[in-house]
Amino acid sequence: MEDLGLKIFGAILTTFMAFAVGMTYGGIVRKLTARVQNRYGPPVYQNFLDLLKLQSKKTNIAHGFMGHMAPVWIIIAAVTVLMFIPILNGNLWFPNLSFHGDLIFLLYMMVFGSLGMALGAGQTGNPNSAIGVTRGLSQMVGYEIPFVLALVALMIQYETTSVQDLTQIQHETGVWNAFANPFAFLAALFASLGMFRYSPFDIVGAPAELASGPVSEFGGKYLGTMMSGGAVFAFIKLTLYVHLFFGGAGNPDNSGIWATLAGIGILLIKTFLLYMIPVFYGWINPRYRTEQAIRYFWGWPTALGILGVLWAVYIY
Amino acid sequence: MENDKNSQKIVDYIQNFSRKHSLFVLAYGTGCGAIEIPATMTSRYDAERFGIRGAATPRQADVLLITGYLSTKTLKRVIRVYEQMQEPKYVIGFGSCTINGGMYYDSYNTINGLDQYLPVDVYINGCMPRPESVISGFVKLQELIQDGKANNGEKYRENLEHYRTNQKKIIKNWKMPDYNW
Amino acid sequence: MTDLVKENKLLDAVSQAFKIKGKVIRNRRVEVYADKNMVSSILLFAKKQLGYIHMAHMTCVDWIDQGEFELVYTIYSPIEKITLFVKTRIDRENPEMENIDSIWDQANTYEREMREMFGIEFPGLVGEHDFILEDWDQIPPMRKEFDTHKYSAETFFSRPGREDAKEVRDELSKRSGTIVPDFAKKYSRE
Amino acid sequence: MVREKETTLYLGPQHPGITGNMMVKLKVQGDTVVSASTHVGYLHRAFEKLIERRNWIQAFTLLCRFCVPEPDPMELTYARAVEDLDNREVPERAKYIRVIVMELARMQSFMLWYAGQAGSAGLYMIPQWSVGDRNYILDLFEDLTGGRIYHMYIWPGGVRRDIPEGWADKTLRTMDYIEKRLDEYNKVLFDNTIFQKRAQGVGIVPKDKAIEWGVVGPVLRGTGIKSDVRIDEPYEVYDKIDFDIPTQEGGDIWARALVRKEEIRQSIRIIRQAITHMPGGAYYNKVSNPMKWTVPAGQAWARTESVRGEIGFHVTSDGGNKPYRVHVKGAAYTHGVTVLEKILPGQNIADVSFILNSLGVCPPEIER
Repeated sequence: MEDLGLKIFGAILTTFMAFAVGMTYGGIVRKLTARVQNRYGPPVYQNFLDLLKLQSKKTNIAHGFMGHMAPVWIIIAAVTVLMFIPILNGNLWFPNLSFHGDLIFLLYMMVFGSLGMALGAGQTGNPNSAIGVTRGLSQMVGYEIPFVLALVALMIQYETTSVQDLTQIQHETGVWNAFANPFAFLAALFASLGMFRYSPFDIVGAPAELASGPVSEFGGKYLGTMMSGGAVFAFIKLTLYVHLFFGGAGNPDNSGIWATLAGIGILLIKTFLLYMIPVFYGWINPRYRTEQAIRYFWGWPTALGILGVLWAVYIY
Repeated sequence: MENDKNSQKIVDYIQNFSRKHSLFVLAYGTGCGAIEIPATMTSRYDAERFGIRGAATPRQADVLLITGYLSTKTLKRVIRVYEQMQEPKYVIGFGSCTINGGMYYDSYNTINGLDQYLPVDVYINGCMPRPESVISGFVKLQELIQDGKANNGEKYRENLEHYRTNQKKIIKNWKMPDYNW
Repeated sequence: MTDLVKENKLLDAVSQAFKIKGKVIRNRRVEVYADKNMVSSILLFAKKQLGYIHMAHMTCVDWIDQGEFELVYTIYSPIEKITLFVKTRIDRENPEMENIDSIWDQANTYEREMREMFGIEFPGLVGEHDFILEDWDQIPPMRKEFDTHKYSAETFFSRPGREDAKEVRDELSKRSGTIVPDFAKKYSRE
Repeated sequence: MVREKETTLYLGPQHPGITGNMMVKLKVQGDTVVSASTHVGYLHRAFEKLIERRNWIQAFTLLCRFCVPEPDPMELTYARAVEDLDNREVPERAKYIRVIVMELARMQSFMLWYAGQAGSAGLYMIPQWSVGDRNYILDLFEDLTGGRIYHMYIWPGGVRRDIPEGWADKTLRTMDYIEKRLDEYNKVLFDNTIFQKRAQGVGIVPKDKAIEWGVVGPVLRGTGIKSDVRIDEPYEVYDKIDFDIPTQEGGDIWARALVRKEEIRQSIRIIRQAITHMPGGAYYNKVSNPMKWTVPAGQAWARTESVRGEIGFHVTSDGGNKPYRVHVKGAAYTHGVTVLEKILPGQNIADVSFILNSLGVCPPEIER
C-alpha cells in the first residue's frame, strides 16, 4: 500500500477541488445571469466572499440539536458521496473509493443532503420551512423516477452497476452513453433540471412564496455551511452525469502530471457545459406550482425513461 | 503569542473585507422610499456589483433599510425584525423622515427620530433619495465596516435599557420578548 | 351648459319617492340631503331601480362648530354616467349610523375606518376594531378636537434645533456671506 | 374525510412576496388557502389629518407621497377637485401637458407591474429589464419636473413649469425605444407556456360580483366590463384624443395581464397624439398669492383613471385658506381588502403573492 499517502492526498485534493469548482460555477452563473439581464453583476469570486462573510458572523442563532446538525449532515453527505464518484477514470491520483461504490449506493447517498435540510428545517418550527420541506420532498419524488429509470436502463444495457465499469466501457467502445442509449440520457437530463433547483423548479426555496423555504431560519455559519455543501453537491451531480453519459475524463493508462491536468481540464469543460443546460432553461422560465412540477416529471421524462429501459433490454 | 494583536488585526481585516463586499439587504419596504430599492438593485444602477444582494428573512440579512417614515405599528415589527438579525448588523436610515420626522413631523402615528429606537449607522437624506445616493449610502457603510466602526449591533445590546424605555413609551402592549437575561 | 335633462329627471325621481330635498350641482353631479334612517332605503332604491350600481366612495366630514358629522355616500351609474351624492347629518356626541353592508360588501371597509377614525358606531359591523391604528388609547384621531401636532410633540422625540433652525441659518450665512433672516417665523402656520 | 390540520401562515409585513407593507393572514390546509384576512395600517401617516393643518398649496406636496408606484394621478385629482370648487379655468396647453404626464406615469407604473407579476412568478429576467427601462421614463420626468418619482408638478390652475425645449422629441424617442422593448418582454413573458399555465384560471374575479365589490380599473376590464374614467367622464383633453379600452373575458390573472399588455400600447398612442397636437400659450392660470389663497366653501368630487383603477378625491372647503377635509379613495381600497379576502380562499399558497400583484394592490391607498 505504498501509495496510500498519495490516495489520502488525492482525496483531500478532490474535496477542495469540488468545493472550489462548485462555488466558482455559482459565481460564473451569477455573472452570466447579470450579463443577460443587461447589468454587470458581481465579480466571479463573489460566492467565496459571501461564504467568508457568513462564516464570520458573530452571533449564530440555532434552534435545538437538529438545527446544529443539519448543515453538518449536509456536508457529511456531500463529502461521502464525493468519495464514491470517479473524478478521472483509472487515474492514480484520484481513485478515492470509486471502485467500491456503485450506482444503487450512490442513489441512496444522494438523498442524504435533502434529508439533512428537511430535518433541520423541521426543527426550526418556521411554517415557511415546513412547507418548503414538503415541497422539496415531493419534487424529489418527481425527478427521482426518470433519473432512476435512466440509470436502470444503463445498468441493464451493460449488466454492471459500477460507475467505473460504465466509464471504462465508454472508453473502450469509444461510443458515449448519451448516443448509445439516447432515451435514457434525455430522461436523466430532464431529471437534472429538477436536481439543480433552478427557476422552473425552485419551488423549494421560492422567495416570493415561502421567504426562502427551508433555509429561512438558518443564518450566519449554518447558511454558509449549507451553501458550501450545496456547491459540492452540484459538482457531484455534474461529474456523475459526465461519467455516466459523456465518457468521463482523462485516459486511464498514463497518470502523468500533464495527463491528469488535461483530464481535469476536460472534466471542467464537460461539467460546465452540462451545468449551463438547467441554467439556460431557468433564465427564461417562471416557477411551476408544486403539483405542476411533479406532473411535469411524470409526463414526458418518465416516458423517455421507460423507452430507455425498453431500448436497453430489446434493441441493444 | 506576543504579536496576537497583529494576528488579530489581520483576522479583523479579512473579516471586515468579506463583510464589506457581501451585504445582504433585508427585503422589507418599511416606508415610501422602498420604490427606489428595486431601481437600485436592477439593471441600470445594479447594486449587485458591490455584492449587495436581497435576503428574504432577517436571519440571513445584514442590513436593515428603514426607507422613509416609520409608523408606530411598523416600528413594533421593525424592532422584532432587527432583534432577529444576526450581528454584525447595520441600519441605514433613508430620507429626512428618519432624521427628524421630515414632512410628517406633526403626524400622530410616525416617529420623529429613528436613532432613539434603533442604532443607525448611515443616514441618507433627501425626500426619497435617488438610487445614486442610495449606493453612495451603501459605499459609506462599506467604509465604516472596513474601518471596523460599524458595530452598532453591540451598542444596541449594551444599552438595551435606553432603547427599551424609548420604545416602550410608544408601543403600548409589548407582547414581545424582553431579552432581560 | 348642457341642459341638465338627465340630472333633473334623476333628482325628481329620488325626491318624489322619498319626499327629500336635493340639488343639481353641475352636469353629472346631483346631491340629495336625506335623514339618517332613510339613507339605506334611498341607496337600495337607487341601486335596484335607477341602476346606480357602483359605490364610488363614502366619507365623513366633521363639522365641529355645528356639532355634527356629515356622511356623504357617493354612488355612480355607469349607464347614465352621473354621480349621486346622498348626504346626511348625524349628531357628533354619540354618533351612530346603520351599516349598509347588505347593499354593498365593500362598505364594510369604509365603515370600519370611520368607526376607528371618527368613533361612529355601526351596530352589527363585522371586523375587528383595530383596522388602521394599533392599541390607540386617545380619542378617535380624525375628529377635529384631536390636535395631532401637540400629540406628536409630546410622544415622539423631536430633534432639538428645529424650532427656528438657527444653526442651519448660521451655516447658510457663513457659506453665502449674506445674513439669512429667520425665515421660519414668517411662514410658520401657527 | 379526516380534516387536515389547519395552520395559520402570516404573509407578514416583512415578506419578499408582499408588494409594499401589509399583512395577509392565511388559514392554510395543506397547500390551499382556507380563509384570508388583510391587516393594514403599517403605512398610516395620517396624511388626511396633516392636510387639515396645511394651506391649499402646501397640501399638494403631501399628496404625491400618497401612493408610491404612481404619484401623478393624486396630484391631478386634487388639482381638478380644487379647480371644480374654485371654478378656475386651466389653459389648453396645461391640459395637454397633464395628459402626457398622466400617461407617462401610467406607463412607468405598468412596467413596475411587469416586474411584480413576473418576479412573483419566479421569472427574474423581466423585473431586471422592465425596472431598468422604466428609468428612461423617470429621466423624462426628471427633465420635466426635477424629481424622479415625486414630481409635485400638476397643481391647481395648471402645471408648475413649461416643457423644456427638446423634451418633446426626447419623449418620442423614448416611446419608440420602449415600444421595441415591450415586444421582447411579451415574447419572454406571455409566450411562455409555464406562465400561461400558472396564470390561467387563477384568482378569478367573477363578472357578476365585480361591480358589487367595487372592482375598478384593469381588474374590472379583465372581467369583460368596459369601464374607464377617461371614457365615462372624460377629463382634461381625453375626449380630443382617440384611444380604445381593451377588455378581456375570464377575470383571471391571464385576462388582466392581457388587458395591461394592451393598455400600455394605448398609453404610447395617447402620448404621441398629445405631443403632436399640443397648442402653445400659457401653461398656468396664476393663483394670486398661494399662501393666502382661499377656496370658496363647498364640496367637490373628482375622479381620475390611475393604473390600478379609479382614484377619487372628496374635497370639502369651508372657505378658509386650509382644506377642511380631504378624503381619498384609491383603487386598492377595495381590491386589497374586500376583493382579496373573497377570492383567496381555495387558491394555492404559491399564488397568493401572484394574485396580489395582479390585483395591483398598493397598501398605502388603504390606510393613507
